Amino acid sequence: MSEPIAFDMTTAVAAPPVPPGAWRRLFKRPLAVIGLTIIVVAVLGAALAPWIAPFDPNEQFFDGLSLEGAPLPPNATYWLGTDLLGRDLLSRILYGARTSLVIGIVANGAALLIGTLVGVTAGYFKGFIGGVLMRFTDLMMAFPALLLAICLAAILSPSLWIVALVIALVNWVQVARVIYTETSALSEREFIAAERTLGASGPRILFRHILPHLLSTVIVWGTLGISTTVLLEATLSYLGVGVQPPMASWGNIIFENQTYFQAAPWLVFFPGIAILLLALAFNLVGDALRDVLDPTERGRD
Amino acid sequence: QDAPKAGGAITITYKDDVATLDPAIGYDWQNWSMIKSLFDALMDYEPGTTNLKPDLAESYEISPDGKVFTFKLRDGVKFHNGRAMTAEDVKYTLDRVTNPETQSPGAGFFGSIAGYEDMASGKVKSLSGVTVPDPKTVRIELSRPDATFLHVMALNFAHIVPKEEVEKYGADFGKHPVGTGAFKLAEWTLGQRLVFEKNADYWNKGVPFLDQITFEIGQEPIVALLRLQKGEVDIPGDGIPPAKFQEVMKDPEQKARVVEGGQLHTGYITMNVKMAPFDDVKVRQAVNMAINKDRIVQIINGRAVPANQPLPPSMPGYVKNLEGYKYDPEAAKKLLAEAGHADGFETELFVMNTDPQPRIAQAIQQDLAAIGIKASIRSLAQANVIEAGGMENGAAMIWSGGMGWIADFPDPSNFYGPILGCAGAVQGGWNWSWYCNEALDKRAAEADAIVDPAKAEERFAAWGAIYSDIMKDAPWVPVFNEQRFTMKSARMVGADNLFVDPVHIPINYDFVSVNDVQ
Amino acid sequence: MPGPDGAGTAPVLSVSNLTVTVGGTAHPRAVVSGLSFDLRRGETLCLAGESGSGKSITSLAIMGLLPKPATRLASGTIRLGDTELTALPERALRKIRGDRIAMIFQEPMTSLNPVLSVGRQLTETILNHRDVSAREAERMAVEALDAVRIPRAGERMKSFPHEMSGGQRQRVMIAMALALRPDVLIADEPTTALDVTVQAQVLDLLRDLQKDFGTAVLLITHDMGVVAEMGNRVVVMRHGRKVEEGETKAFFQAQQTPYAHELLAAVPRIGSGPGRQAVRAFEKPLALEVNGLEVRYPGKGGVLWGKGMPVHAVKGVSFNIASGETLSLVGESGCGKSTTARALVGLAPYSGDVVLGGRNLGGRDAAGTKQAKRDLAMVFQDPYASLDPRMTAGDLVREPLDIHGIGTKSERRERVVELFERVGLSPDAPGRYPHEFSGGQRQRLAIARALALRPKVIVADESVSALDVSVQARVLDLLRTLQSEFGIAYLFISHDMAVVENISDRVAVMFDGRILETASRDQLFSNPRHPYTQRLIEAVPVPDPTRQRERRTLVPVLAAQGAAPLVEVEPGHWVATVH
Amino acid sequence: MALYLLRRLVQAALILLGVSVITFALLYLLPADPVRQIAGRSATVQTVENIRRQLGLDQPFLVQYGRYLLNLLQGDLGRSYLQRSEVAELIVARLPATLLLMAAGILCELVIGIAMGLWAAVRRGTPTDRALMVSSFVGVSAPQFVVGLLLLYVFGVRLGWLPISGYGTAAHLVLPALTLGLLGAGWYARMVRSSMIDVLRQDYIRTARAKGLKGSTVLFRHALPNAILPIVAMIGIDIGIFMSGVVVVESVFGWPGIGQLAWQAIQRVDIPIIMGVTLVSALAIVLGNLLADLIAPFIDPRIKLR
Ligand SMILES: Nc1ncnc2c1ncn2[C@@H]1O[C@H](COP(=O)(O)OP(=O)(O)OP(=O)(O)O)[C@@H](O)[C@H]1O
Ligand SMILES: Nc1ncnc2c1ncn2[C@@H]1O[C@H](COP(=O)(O)OP(=O)(O)OP(=O)(O)O)[C@@H](O)[C@H]1O
Ligand SMILES: [Mg+2]
Ligand SMILES: [Mg+2]
Repeated sequence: MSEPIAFDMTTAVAAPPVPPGAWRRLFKRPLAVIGLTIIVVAVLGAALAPWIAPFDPNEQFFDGLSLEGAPLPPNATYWLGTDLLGRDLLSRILYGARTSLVIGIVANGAALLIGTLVGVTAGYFKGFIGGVLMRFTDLMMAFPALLLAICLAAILSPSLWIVALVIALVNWVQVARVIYTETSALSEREFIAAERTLGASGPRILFRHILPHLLSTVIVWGTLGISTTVLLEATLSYLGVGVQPPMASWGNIIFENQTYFQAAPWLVFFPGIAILLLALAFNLVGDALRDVLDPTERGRD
Repeated sequence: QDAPKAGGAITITYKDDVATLDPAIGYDWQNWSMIKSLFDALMDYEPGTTNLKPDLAESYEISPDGKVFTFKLRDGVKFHNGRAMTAEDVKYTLDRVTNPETQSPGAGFFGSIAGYEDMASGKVKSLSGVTVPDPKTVRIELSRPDATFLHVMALNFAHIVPKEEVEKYGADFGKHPVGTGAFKLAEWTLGQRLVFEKNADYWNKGVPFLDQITFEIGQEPIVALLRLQKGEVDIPGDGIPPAKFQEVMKDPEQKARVVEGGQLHTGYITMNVKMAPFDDVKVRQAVNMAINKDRIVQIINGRAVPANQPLPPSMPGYVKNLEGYKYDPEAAKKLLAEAGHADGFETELFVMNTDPQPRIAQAIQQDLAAIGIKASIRSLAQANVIEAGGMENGAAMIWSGGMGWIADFPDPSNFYGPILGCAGAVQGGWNWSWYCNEALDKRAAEADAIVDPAKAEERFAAWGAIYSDIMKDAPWVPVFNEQRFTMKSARMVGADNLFVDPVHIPINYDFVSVNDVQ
Repeated sequence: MPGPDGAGTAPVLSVSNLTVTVGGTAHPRAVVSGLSFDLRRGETLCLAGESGSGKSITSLAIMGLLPKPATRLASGTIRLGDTELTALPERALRKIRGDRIAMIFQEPMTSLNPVLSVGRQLTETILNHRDVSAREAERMAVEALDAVRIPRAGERMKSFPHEMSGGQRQRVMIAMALALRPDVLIADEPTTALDVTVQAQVLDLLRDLQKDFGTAVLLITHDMGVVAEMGNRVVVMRHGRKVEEGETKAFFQAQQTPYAHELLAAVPRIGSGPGRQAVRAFEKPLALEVNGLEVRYPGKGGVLWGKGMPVHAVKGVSFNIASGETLSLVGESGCGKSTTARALVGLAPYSGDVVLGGRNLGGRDAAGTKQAKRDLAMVFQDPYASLDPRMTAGDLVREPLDIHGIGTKSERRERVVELFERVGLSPDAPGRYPHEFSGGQRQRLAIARALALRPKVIVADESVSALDVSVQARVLDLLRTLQSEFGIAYLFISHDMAVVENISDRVAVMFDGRILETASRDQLFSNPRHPYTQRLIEAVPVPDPTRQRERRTLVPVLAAQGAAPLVEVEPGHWVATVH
Repeated sequence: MALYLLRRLVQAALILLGVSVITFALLYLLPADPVRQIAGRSATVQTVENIRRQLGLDQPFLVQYGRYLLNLLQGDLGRSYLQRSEVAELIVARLPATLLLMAAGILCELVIGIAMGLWAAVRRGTPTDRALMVSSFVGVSAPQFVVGLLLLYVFGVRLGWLPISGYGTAAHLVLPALTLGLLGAGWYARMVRSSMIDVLRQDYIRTARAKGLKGSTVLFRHALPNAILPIVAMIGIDIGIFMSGVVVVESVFGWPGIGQLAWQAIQRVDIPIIMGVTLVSALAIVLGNLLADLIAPFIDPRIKLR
């Protein structure tokens, strides 16, 4: 064979701009910044509640109820109105953020983590491990979560962390199911076969090659999970697991007052908005993150 | 008001399912009055009142020592299956309800009948105290004088059932009730609806007025109210939901259709006298003084009146001029300090988890906090609260709301035995304050031995004194007596007291009628 | 030679001043710049040029299917007859696509919908543009599959893409494009994945189409043989620009630019390869020994009940490769070449023995597995599908080193840079993702990956077929260099006889899951014994337009053969007995 | 294949067994005494003990469970403690309503969710996409009770188009199914959107477009089937959610489903009902998941059942 022909591709194609770090790119997206801001505000609101809340969240003000015992709509004293016991709603929402953030972020995050791990493992390692894991998932799914919650409530003394635990234990199952299905499809793809021929270990394939493809699903479940877990917490509290009155959480404010939503809409509306904003904020950040990490999105301005 | 017209059909809704219509078993508040319309007992109350009157019995006689009751049965009473009722049916009914195999929650009411003990222990299959001298006569012998016995004979559990039908359906009798009542069951679609049809053969001619009653179940009270407003429903069985109460009361048109009445109910806080620091009467008194009952009544939109004693005002024996403990946090604090709890203490307050109970508990919690008592709330399902209350060291304080005492029959004794007497202060009992005062137990027995109807006032006074003395020991904080608010459709007519009948809850089906029939 | 029917008439497709950029508006980089050409009725215009020169992008631009958001049509006009395509709304474009302009895409695996059966994908196009009954459409589809020589076309309608060989998928793509007899056919490397026999038929088919319907064909290929055989005119591209344009005959006789000259010079020709001495199996230790390899794919049936007949893809194949030796596996599309390769690397369950460096892989233990994988690398037939789309090229190439813990971090990085250089990828390539490369560039990426570990045996499945001749030459050189340096043994799967002749020591000819003939390269090419082999060699297109058109013998499909035993006809030359 | 099915069915039976053991054990440990619920507040201690003995609740756990299992194998779910009727009868009476609501609810979710998801994926990054995102989050974050009541108020009371509540005709089904659909659609919408975005940039979509197919054909025939796999898994999950009860929606619309039965039973420790409902819903869930697994290879032929 004669002289190789020159390969001066360098001259042909100018090197693309150095891809800036993922975080920097993230901060360049206005929607992501909005999302991050909301999250920071929520976290700060929860952390600084004792200093910024206008009132004690549990104090039942005499002038917080009308003479007939009706709660007050938003007014100059009680900015977001009062609840059925004459307590300041704004203060309760601020304090309630503490509970709800723990649930929405920690418990939901834990569920997401467990579910993803189980689903990915089961989906990839079919065979025995996969079978056992998925049947265990089926078992957990078939098992009435509410019952578990009630039993725990009655056996243990209720606390926020118990409810977080219960939610994590209950919610991972669904994530696992969905991730499992996607993983089983992914693991039939040719590039996974290629990885195997290279001798890549199972964990490597799982975490380096399959997980990144599941990112969008994980983000969807993670962000939607925030709303559902925060609301689930209220149900569990109602059954006696988790925070007990008068401690506030966004979920239980809604739950306590939902029958009054016509008479006192603010009692449902404001905590509802809080939950919505939190979930949306995480979704904005998640979507942006996914776009930033997704190579095919390069070039989208 | 015009004379009630016969005919027409009404619709009533309930949220919870109807468990059973077996009079020996049904003990829920929605099936309580349904059973009363399907079955009859020897005794009953005059509609809308608490006045006893003979019903299937034409007359009765009480022996001078108060231990033998002889009932003469009415003629022409037929079961829905067409068979005439006889004294044997009465005996069968009483044997059945006291037979442990029936698992009747009301068996205990018949404890004063001679031979009950042998029945309860399963030794015999028939009450020796109940005999049938002839087909029209039932003779019931008691082992001790019991002034409440006529009330007992008016209880659902004493409603007469036909033996052949019970045996035919066995355990499913509750789904196929056959009685002598004004209505008979026409349809029962599980989980959806029950339809009662007028019993044309009813012995009390002219009654009932309605041709048909439909009970729809599984209906949220708020939605039931909406349907009432739309004219689809005549009586929302669960009442006016708290969330809608003010809206209804502010609208004159709707308010006009609300009937208010008393209820044989008391809402109270129990303090477990076996658990420190509630073993100290001063602490209990202090708690009594700490609770702002007016505020609590305000929280539930004024649907109750503040209480100061166990008995509700409409109950005979209620002490009108009892002073009780006035709301006085300062005095309460002082009393606490005297008891050695100047800095207060920590405790738990159990409460059932349906609205508005947790809210009331929070109001109580705040009142307690004002005198230094830090009560943490345990809001649980009814069954769990009951379980905790029945354990000696299970629950320091319980707010009784939702599980509270609604009298089975309008007699003061009904508020004592299981919930304040020594008999209830046992493992698994209902005396959640574990208060046991032997002396009072004795006085209670004495009061109930006054069987002579002429001495009723004396007996009521005795009971009044008993409850006044209990309040000195303050095992409870009586908080309020709930008022009943029944809302009806515009077409429903009948005396107001039929709609807040103290015995038939929510309404007395047999005597109400509608005005839009020809 | 037949001149184009409509030569001299107005062009059906006319591209002028086309510029396509990538990298968004902020940092645009032209991958096609100022390109103009005309395509006339009944004409075949060949678009040639090195890998990555912008051929595929050009064709996508014509279809209005430039990948968004990465690429952008910056300027230029594309006219189909009187219609300006760049300005056309999507609705109108839709009517044109598939009907008046059809396209055959370069990567057949990823270009077919994995969840739809082949039949459905075919009939749908027909139904979309023609007012025919479903049955009629189906008949037309089967006809189209027959036309591209898919055996048992009727049954194959129910197959899913992953159940077909690379060449079969490519033929499905072609069938799809041809089914409606479009005015303009854009074919992006349509025959790269096809063995010469099928290639010849497909090219014939294109020619017929042109004759009968006056279809204009824009043929993108790097195969100068195909250009010589098919093209009326040639456009040579480089770095996104047109460097030369001319009549095919004239082009092959004299090139105007040095680049075109180099391009033609680099074309491997049968008989021109460097003389190589066959390495005899007994002279060097055996790197890989395969004995009685059989592979069956589970048949399709109702998902719930029963089983279809399993596909017996490989029916007892035996061969061996000494270290430092190159064995080429040739044979028509779908004969089981890829399946053999997949079985070797453990991706298809097989029976028989595969012995790698003295260890039987059939019963490998956990520790053996990893070593075996290090020693045996595979380059997949469809590079795009085999690269994780979420990893950068650099990470992809470095990954084998990471997996086996070879070298320090910086050593790995150096190795990666070196590999990129050796396969001829630009220095910015490591930071890019697979979808940002051209077909040929991806293939080089896959090769670099396989080379990273310096394995003892490399199974290369059609690894240079998508490369333009210049890069092909370079890669083949690289493979050879590495072979002499490290004694790597190659199992080289290819349909390109010229390349095979160029690189192999020995050649095995496969047909229908069996080996028909094995011999040293010289023996095989100079003295093919099996009639099938003879026809295979005859069918190779020659990069000389004058010589091409005479030699047109179709290879008939061989009747299915029983398991004929191989007989040694001369030392090292084994042939299946012909019945 | 048949073997796979057989294996999965055996596993399903084991799962049901597991569910029954765990549930039974939890109920056994639950600090609430069903006997006291039966006996009522006037019962004497003796009555309580009598009932306990009759129901065999004084026996050790294993004996109780063994007996339950034995009955179960004979198809006997026992009698409710409080309703005093056959649990099987109670469940069977409510099962049709639950299944109907489940089917309609899932259909609503799918239709609304997939439509929203597709639209958002196609209009990715536009205000439409964002609006759809917000709406799906509103759906997911909204309390069922409020949404149900609002719909009921608007369509039932104000407009009077649909019956306010009840069960029987198709008109009765609309509002509850719609409520569930609106609430659940958010999940589907987000999932569909995210998988569609992945799918829409695949080469085979380019092929489909090159064939000149209509946008909707490309979307529904080529893209959607590739994106639908996780959705199938979600339907399996939804079956679980629907079976274990959509109590709130059921009670708002007076829908005689299993949820209300279960909820009341849980509140009052009616063990036989709780066990029965749990087992029936477990069965549905297990079968639903099995079905999802069986369907997967139809949707993506590359998936093999193992
Ligand atoms: N999405 C993209 N983003 C960035 N660069 C791209 C993208 N797609 C293609 N390119 C670059 O554009 C150039 C032209 O690519 P094209 O696919 O047209 O090459 P080609 O001529 O078809 O080569 P081959 O023969 O290898 O297929 C290549 O350098 C490639 O790396
Ligand atoms: N997963 C599968 N299921 C069923 N049949 C399959 C599957 N994969 C391949 N086949 C069939 O097995 C046969 C051999 O395929 P293989 O991919 O080995 O061919 P090949 O020789 O590599 O052809 P090409 O040169 O076209 O790539 C073909 O007929 C193909 O249709
Ligand atoms: Mg290309
Ligand atoms: Mg192949």
